[in-house]
Amino acid sequence: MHTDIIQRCWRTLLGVLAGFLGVRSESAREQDFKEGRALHFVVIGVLMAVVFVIFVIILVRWALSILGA
Amino acid sequence: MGTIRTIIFGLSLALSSHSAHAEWALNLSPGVTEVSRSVYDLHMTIFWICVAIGVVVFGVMFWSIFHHRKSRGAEAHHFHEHTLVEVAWTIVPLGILIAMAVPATATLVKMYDSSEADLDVQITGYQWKWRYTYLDQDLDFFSNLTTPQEQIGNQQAKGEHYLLEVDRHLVLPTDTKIRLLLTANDVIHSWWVPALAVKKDAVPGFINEAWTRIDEPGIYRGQCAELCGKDHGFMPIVVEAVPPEQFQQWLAEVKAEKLAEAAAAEKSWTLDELMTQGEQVYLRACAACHQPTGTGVPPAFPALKGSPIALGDVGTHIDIVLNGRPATAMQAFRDQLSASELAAVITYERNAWGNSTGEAVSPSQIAEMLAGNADTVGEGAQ
Amino acid sequence: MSTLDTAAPGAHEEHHGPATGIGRWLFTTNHKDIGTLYLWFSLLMFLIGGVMALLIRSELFQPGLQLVEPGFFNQLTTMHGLIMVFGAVMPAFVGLANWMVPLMIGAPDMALPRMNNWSFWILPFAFAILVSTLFMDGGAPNFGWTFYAPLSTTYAPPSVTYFIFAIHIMGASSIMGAINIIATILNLRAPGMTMMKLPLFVWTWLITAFLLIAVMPVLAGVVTMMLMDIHFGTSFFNAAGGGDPVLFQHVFWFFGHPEVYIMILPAFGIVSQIIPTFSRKKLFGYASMVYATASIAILSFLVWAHHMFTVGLPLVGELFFMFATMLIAVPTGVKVFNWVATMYRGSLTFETPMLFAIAFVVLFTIGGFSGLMLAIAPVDFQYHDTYFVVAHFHYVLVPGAIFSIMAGVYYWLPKWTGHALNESMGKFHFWCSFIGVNITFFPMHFLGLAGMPRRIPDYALQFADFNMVATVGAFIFGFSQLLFVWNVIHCIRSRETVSAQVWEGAHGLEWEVPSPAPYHTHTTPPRVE
Amino acid sequence: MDAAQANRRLILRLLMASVLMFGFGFALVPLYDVFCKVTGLNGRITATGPVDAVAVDTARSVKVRLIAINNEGMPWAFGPTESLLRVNPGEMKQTAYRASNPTTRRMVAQAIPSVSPGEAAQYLHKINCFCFDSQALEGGGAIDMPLMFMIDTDLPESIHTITLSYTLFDISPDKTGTAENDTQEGGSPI
Repeated sequence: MHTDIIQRCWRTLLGVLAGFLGVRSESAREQDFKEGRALHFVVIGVLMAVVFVIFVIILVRWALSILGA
Repeated sequence: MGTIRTIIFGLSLALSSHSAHAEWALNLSPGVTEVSRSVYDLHMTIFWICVAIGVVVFGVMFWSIFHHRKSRGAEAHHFHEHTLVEVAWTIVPLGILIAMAVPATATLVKMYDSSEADLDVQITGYQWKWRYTYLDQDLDFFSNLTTPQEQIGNQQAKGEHYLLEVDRHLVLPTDTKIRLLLTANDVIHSWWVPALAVKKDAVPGFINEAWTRIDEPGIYRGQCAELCGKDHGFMPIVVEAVPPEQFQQWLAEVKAEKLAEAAAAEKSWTLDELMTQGEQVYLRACAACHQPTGTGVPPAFPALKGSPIALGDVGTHIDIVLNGRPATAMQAFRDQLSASELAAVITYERNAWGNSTGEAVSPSQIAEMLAGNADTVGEGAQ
Repeated sequence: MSTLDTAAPGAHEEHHGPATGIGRWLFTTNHKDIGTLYLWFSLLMFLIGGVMALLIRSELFQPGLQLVEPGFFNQLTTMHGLIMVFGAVMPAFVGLANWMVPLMIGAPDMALPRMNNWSFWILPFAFAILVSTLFMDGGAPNFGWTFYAPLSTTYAPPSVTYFIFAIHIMGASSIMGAINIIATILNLRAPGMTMMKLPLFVWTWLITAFLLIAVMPVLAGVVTMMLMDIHFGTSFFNAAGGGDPVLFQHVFWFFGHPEVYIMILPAFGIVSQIIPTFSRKKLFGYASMVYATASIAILSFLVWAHHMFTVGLPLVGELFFMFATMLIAVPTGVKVFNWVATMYRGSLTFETPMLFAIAFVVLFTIGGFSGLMLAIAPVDFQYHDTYFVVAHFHYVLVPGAIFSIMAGVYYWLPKWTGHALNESMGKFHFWCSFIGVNITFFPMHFLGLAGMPRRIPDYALQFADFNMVATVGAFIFGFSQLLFVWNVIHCIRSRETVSAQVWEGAHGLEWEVPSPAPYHTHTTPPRVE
Repeated sequence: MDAAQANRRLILRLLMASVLMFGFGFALVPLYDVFCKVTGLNGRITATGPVDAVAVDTARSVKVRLIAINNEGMPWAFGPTESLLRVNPGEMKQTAYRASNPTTRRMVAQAIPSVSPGEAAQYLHKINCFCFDSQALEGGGAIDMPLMFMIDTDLPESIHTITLSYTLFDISPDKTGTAENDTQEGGSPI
């Protein structure tokens, strides 16, 4: 049960990341739609957007530290 | 606005004048500062990257259009996904963009360099002119468009620097780090000189800064880049870069001129002299709103011709010109014009277009009012 | 519209055909009628906005002031922008959705037919108010379609209040339309029409509708703040009272950037319907397209300040928005590869809709390239608020959004009317538009790079040549749209009938109902395998 | 009917979402303020009021440039008594702006401060500032307005010059609120 939830989250997460990249195979999509739930995708999508923001902020800090500004 | 005849006249004038200056300029100019050159290089790099991607993508596309057309007997091949290819064509542009981001970040950091500057100039945007204040130099002036209304209205051939010419240039020394402090008096403006690669918004109530270090002497022209109302297109910027010694010389000259101007206010002027100068000042400072004929554009810009203010109490008239009228487009001109210019233009308004009060306002009268009101404060006394 | 009046006989006797007379259009709850109304309305607005564009271009034909005063010029640019964005492009997409979404998913009608009627019929009022400001004392809004404070608050003409109400009504209309589309797609799909089988047009519209619900209220909020600043003495954007004019730009672009996607995602959908049809091949990477579109919708909320690089953001802010913008450009750009791969090794024919779709791909990509250039913050300092930006967004919106709408109309018109297109006239219209659009907007890149700011009624002499070229192009493009009107009317009145499938390569539920599509379709839900 | 109920529920949710987003539009205002506080985005000084004395960093001196701007329609003469200061971080510095009202009517003004570069804003503590309150002046009157500030010793090394500007706005009660109408009615002859 527990591992099942983790696995499902993981799959959703992969789906969202694939979306951010813009590539998803038909078979993977079929599985997403069969097993995943829209709400999970939206929630994880928004979370990943927050992660994206944090990632870009870290990127900016890193770039600035390298350029010494 | 005009009759067909003026249009035709304008067209023929414009045609003849513009063909002489035809330029067909295609690209950014590399400019005259280190920053502007790196901006130009970035621009060209990203441009060629786009061209390369375009050639590949459109190449494949047109190849398909040519070879895979039904009329050539092409049969559709049924494939509709290929994860590897898709991942490849996502990762490659991503890599290109990251490669692009590196020099872009470096240039941006350079633009935001905050080391000490040798000269601070405050730039204030007004509807529709710029004001330049050389901080620490006791020097402060407005820079107005000088292109005559007749050229804009197509009654006259257009000059070489049509719409890009002003009465007072922003004179700056070369090889000197100059900090530009930008703000605005009314709405948002944006100060842009392409050759310096400086574009920064001037926001009312807020201060922004940019900097430049000009390598080559010359005259560089720019324009306001943020819609700021009716005459947004008519508030150009002219920067004149001169070697540092010449800059010092210029500063001395301007200061001497200022003294001479103060002396001029002392001398007594005849009505004719005032009218002649008044007309020039009026066309430069007032005609954009109140119109050369004094008829204005009601309701926003009332007529001066026959107006009770221009024909009534002279004190009220002077007060309005000096201090503006709150909450209207009428600005305070006390800082924008000298005492003699103010006297001349008020005299002109009271005696032109059939307004015939016969009254002359003397420069010394104005100078007294300016001094009397402002003596408690040494603005820019530093 | 006479041919649309005749419902197909047979099939569904329990339903009435359309009512007659004007009442049919005023009180209709039929998705096809409402779709038609939206489309005609949008065409009308397109022509009005186009006339304004031609007036603007005429003034810019030569240096000097010829036709209009600078103040009126600003009113023209403002109204042109507002009318094209809110009056032409958005209603056209809603009209296409009204017509096609129920047909594509096997629904008998929209989920909320009466609300559908309201959401259309409040639009003409909104635009009547907006256009009437041109005749008001002080003139129409003159602060650009982005209406930056304080030019649009403290310094605005009195008509700004009417402008605000017009925006409120348009917003309400869009939100109602979006709710309707979402409800239809989620609740009214035919049995077997799973989310996985939705045509891409339906998918992109679903995502667009969510974007509309997310950002139109923000736009309503920002104009409400303006209203309060102007009339109730608050200081949201007034520096004197502790407000901040730059805050306006942040809130506006928080709406404005997703709005850009609202205007382009349905276009992606239309093109993704058309290209496979005329390539006789399924869309390449359908799954990727759906995922990328959905993630773009979320990420589009994170890049708004790339419209404001020169406003004085701190270095960290500039870098953040530059990096974020460049990163999300990738999933958008990759769509172009998908369309090209769809065409690759297909069996291509080039009917009018396909021509428009191909032109969309090419010219939208050019718009994408200039967009990429604009994303590089240090270079944007040179591009910002110049004609380069004008060229960029017109490439995205005219041969982008507008071409996709025309492609869609040509593609589905035979289905709507039951009559064949006049192909040669269609192609003639295409070539005139294609050439016109490029002559108009391509030189604007050069103008911007050479230093011409946008929104100016008169310019320095070195800009004269390309402005003249652009004006000539604008007239070619403008007048060739009369061909479009002629083609549409001709198709409605033509006698040449078409089959249900219309196009050889067309697949989907909409091509299984007869042509013309009967007044009521899918009353018994079709079964989808 | 099931379908109708599902519809109603969905519509209610979507409507709620749009109402929430309308609220969010307004919530952006305080959010923006928080954001500015953190990043110094708009050069607003947020650190005000008394501060604890700290060791003065005499090894470093920062240029402080003082600027005065009159917003449109503000006829007062307004300027700093000293336009350029050298300040050691940690040092309490007192200076003043002068204003005089050249008109014949009583006017009320509000000064709005701004700092550039924006990153410096969070390191500038204002202990006392005339901009905290509005300033009233009778016609012909003049006033010296004090300003007391301290620069944080944590100011990043890269910042050498801080520009502090004050924009003076006319908020006299007889003009606020009617401003817009006046412009447009233009019944005035000038």
